[in-house]
Amino acid sequence: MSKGLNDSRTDFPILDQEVNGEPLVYLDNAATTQKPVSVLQTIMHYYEHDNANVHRGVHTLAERATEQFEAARDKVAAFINAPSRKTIVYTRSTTESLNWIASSFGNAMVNEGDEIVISELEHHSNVVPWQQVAKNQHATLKYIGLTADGELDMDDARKQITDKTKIVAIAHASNVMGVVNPIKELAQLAHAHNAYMVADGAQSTPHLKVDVQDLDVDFYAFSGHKMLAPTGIGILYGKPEILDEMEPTQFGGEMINEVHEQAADWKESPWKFEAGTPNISGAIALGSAIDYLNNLGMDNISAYEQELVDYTLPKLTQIDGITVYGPHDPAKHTGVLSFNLEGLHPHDVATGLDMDGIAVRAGHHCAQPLMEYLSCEATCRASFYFYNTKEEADRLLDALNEVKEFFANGTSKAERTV
Amino acid sequence: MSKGLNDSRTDFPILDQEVNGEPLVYLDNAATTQKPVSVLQTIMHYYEHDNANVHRGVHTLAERATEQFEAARDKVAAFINAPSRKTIVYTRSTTESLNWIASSFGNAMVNEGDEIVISELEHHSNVVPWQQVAKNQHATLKYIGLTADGELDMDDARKQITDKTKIVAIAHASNVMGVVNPIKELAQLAHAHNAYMVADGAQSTPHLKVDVQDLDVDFYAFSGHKMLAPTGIGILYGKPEILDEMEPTQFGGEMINEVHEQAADWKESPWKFEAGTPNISGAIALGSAIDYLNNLGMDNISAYEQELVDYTLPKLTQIDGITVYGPHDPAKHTGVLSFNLEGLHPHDVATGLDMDGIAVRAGHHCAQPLMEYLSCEATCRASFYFYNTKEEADRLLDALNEVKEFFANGTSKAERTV
Amino acid sequence: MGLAKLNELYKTVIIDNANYPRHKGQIADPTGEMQLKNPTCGDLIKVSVKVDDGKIADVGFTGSGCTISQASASLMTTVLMGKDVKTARRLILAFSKLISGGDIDDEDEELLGDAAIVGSVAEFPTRIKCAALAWHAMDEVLDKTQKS
Amino acid sequence: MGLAKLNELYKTVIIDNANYPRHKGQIADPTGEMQLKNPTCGDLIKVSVKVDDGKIADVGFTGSGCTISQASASLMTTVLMGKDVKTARRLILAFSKLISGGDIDDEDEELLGDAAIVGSVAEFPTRIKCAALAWHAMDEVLDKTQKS
Ligand SMILES: Cc1ncc(COP(=O)(O)O)c(C=O)c1O
Ligand SMILES: Cc1ncc(COP(=O)(O)O)c(C=O)c1O
Repeated sequence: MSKGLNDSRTDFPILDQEVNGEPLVYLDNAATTQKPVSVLQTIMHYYEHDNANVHRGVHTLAERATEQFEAARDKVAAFINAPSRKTIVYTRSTTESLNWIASSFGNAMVNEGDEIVISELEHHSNVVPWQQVAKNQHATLKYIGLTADGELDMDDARKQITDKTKIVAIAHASNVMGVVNPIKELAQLAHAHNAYMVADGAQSTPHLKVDVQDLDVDFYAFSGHKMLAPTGIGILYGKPEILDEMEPTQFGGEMINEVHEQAADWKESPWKFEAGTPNISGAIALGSAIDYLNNLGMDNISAYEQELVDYTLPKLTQIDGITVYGPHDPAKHTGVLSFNLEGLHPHDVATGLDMDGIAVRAGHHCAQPLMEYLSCEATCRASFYFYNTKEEADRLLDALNEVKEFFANGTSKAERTV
Repeated sequence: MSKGLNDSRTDFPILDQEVNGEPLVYLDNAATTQKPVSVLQTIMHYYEHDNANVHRGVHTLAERATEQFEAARDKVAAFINAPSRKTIVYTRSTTESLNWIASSFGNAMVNEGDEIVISELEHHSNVVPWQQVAKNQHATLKYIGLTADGELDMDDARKQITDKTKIVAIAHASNVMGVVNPIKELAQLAHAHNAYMVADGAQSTPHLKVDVQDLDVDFYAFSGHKMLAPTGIGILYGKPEILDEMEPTQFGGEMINEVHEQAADWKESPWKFEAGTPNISGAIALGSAIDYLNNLGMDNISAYEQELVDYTLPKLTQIDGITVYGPHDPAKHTGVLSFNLEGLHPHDVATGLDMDGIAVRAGHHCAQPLMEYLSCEATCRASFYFYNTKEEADRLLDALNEVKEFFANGTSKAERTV
Repeated sequence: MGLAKLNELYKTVIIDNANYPRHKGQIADPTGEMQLKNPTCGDLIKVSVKVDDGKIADVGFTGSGCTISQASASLMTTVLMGKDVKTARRLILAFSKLISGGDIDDEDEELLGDAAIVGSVAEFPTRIKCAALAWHAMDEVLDKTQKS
Repeated sequence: MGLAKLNELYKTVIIDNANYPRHKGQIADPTGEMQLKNPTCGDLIKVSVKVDDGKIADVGFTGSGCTISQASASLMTTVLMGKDVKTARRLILAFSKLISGGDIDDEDEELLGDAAIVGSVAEFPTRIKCAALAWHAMDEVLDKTQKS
């Protein structure tokens, strides 16, 4: 069996196991990715040699911890071509990054009658925080629609984004439809109307080269755990002059400059946003994950995943009775493949696949407005990363056919009002 | 050399190293503790066998991850004798827990003219969030003073807490003064005035048996990293009926029940508070840390630390020219020892100790109002955990005398307007 | 191959109940109703019950979802129809134990009848919630009925 | 023992400058002032400078803090007094390099004189910020002076 891009598969010990008596095929990478040995070793090394609280101590361990914590920030900055470490705020996750943007910057910028524009394919984490801002500020939340192919409808974008728009917030890549959205164009559109551009990079940063200065976004959010790093660490990038103006949403600990009994003021960005002890080992491990990704090369990762999609998508769409969501042109499709088999509930399909050792996700993928839009309640989703292989794609395709057969002949045309 | 409580020292590989050519003596446990092998192994095992996103998948790994994540919640609940897993919310840290309480519950409960009561010995994380609530709601933030000995002045508490008081928020144990505050009594006092009681358990939960039902607190907050768990995981306990009413502060991801284009509603507690992918490995590792602590026994830990204090405090106070903060009666003192040497800046002292392999903290310990109150700018702080030993206490005492001598004779009576 | 194990979950009775659900539909004059949803997957079950003189005189369900949730709802209505409320709640508890891999009384197992077959879901932990949905909803309805 | 290494940091010149700081106090008619604080430890330095015809005609500092921050401020004022602004900024840059463990020009090293001795702080990473405080403050003042 092939070993993924550059034999990288061997760096992921978890993949080498049997699940339900079959070799594991992990295709739930859009939910979270697995971690290479080098990242795990970074965590262990940190806790076995250098662990201390950051920014606080004058002793040697504290200095080592601080040094590594800030060096990781520099790696993140370089990875997305941010202008400096000062623009990189550590958060828990994409969700927290988007919430901080919405609840601080959003509530400050948006006034009564203003509009916030998102799209029909957003993840809940890029929907509900904006619903809250709209509710708080008596503003309007508008949705950009999709083309028949499942891509963002840029004609509609040009209609929805107007001089009333204060914020445009769009996923860089969709976690359901497998499309990459034209963030640079959207940012231009937003800026032409004096609106700010927020991009949700949860599904893009792990898979393609991101350049926040070229995209000219005002904010960019992503999660470590979807790009080889542990859970509990995420990133909020903001343009320096915007972060300087933005108020923190959490207070206390080392974010503070001076505290008196009745008042306090903050340090400068990004530290003013990081209240309390941060996820130090998570941040350092994210730095290590970025080293790993850089070593493979983001362009190579994109190209390799494209190969997997070129191979899989046409075969998948040929399965009788399948609906595959998003563009059918593999060139327009990322390694996120959502589908339904006619007459079968995605949960039953996923259980069938799980019995065959294949991990896919079934559900609404935290995108209920999109499910409403597509008039379906749930889908199956298989999502690739660079350690997946064509052999694994074949295992998925074969298993799907068998699951179909099982429910057709085994016993059933089992119900489902899906 | 002795090996700490039950030889536990050997479980902490990081302690077995030289710093600046001397065996490390880690006495910065109030900032963060070291991690035992069993906790590190839990993290590794999780990432090498079970890693997946929680609550979202129907595949085997997702089920394993979810199962462990929720089992850890049960361990936390049992550890502080909370009535059920539903009262245990995962956060990043004590700081985040306190911020969520203040910004959601606090802003909802406190109205114009109301009062919030904290104390002179609070950590910034239990000061600044309440300053924000007071500012937002045009309420008053009041401080309970300290006795000459550095204990909470309960006479003053009875004066400060009145029918105007809506919230009383106090550290269970101080991170500077080495005192344990009478939270149960304060809760009674608060409740007698229909106020709510918030306890900051960052410095108590790692060191003594906590029973939130016996204390009858409405909220309790603490951090994993100060009790053997990794950074990036903290706990917010709330009484069930209060959490049910309290609104989340972050939105999106799996905290949601239903999302439509213009509105959404939430799951039940505690899940409604946990927006986005949580720190899964951190939570599971916290469960493992609790196993470790239970195995030693919290009462044994308290007793052992008391022995260290009984041994060290009298010797420390005898050093010529030293000021030791907090009660001088060892029975009233926790393993947090703050002090200053006359004429020496704490930074210079800490550097001296660091050169001798001894890690202590120097600074304001995120307690600037307390520093103002004590009229000093900074202190040195040595803080014990159960893996520390009397031999290490001796090393500290010896080194302090040498540092004193160095600056006295070596060359100097080096300045310092401290 | 792995799929063979599927037969353990999707037994004939289950497939049959999913394809031809019993008591599906809204009943007349319900004394209690409850809709529950599994937010993760969108499975939705609404149960209605008519309690008369301490006995379940009529019961039905509506909703949509996977094979397991539909079959389990169908089997539940069959079991509970005609039972007195106390027995019904005992059986719900027994079912709940069964699907979490616990042991139950022989008597309860007999009363559960075909529904006990759903117990095999215990080996498919990712699907226990699907099996439990209708029973949870019914338990809440009956709890309210008893209290009022 | 470990403390022996302390001599490398707390050299006689440093202790001397901490005990008997040069140019400590507020100067008359400053053209620029800047207060900086190290929020972690509370070290506080305020520098004042009088620039006349492109030259530093007078310079002073006030504040409190540890031996290193006080000594470094004192040594800085001694070095910069009388220098033209361009040279001063070059020397600040050189000092900044030196304390981060970098190499600098022989000429700059000579001009820094005793202040170069603070360079040994490079081996004490936890104290680099203390050494840098006054110099950072001065750099910001001179930057403003040049721009205005
Ligand atoms: C497009 C998109 N946005 C946001 C998120 C939320 O990420 P996290 O759960 O790490 O906060 C996800 C992942 O589930 C996603 O796919
Ligand atoms: C009493 C007290 N409260 C709160 C905190 C904040 O904890 P964290 O930094 O983990 O949020 C600390 C620790 O620094 C503390 O000692």
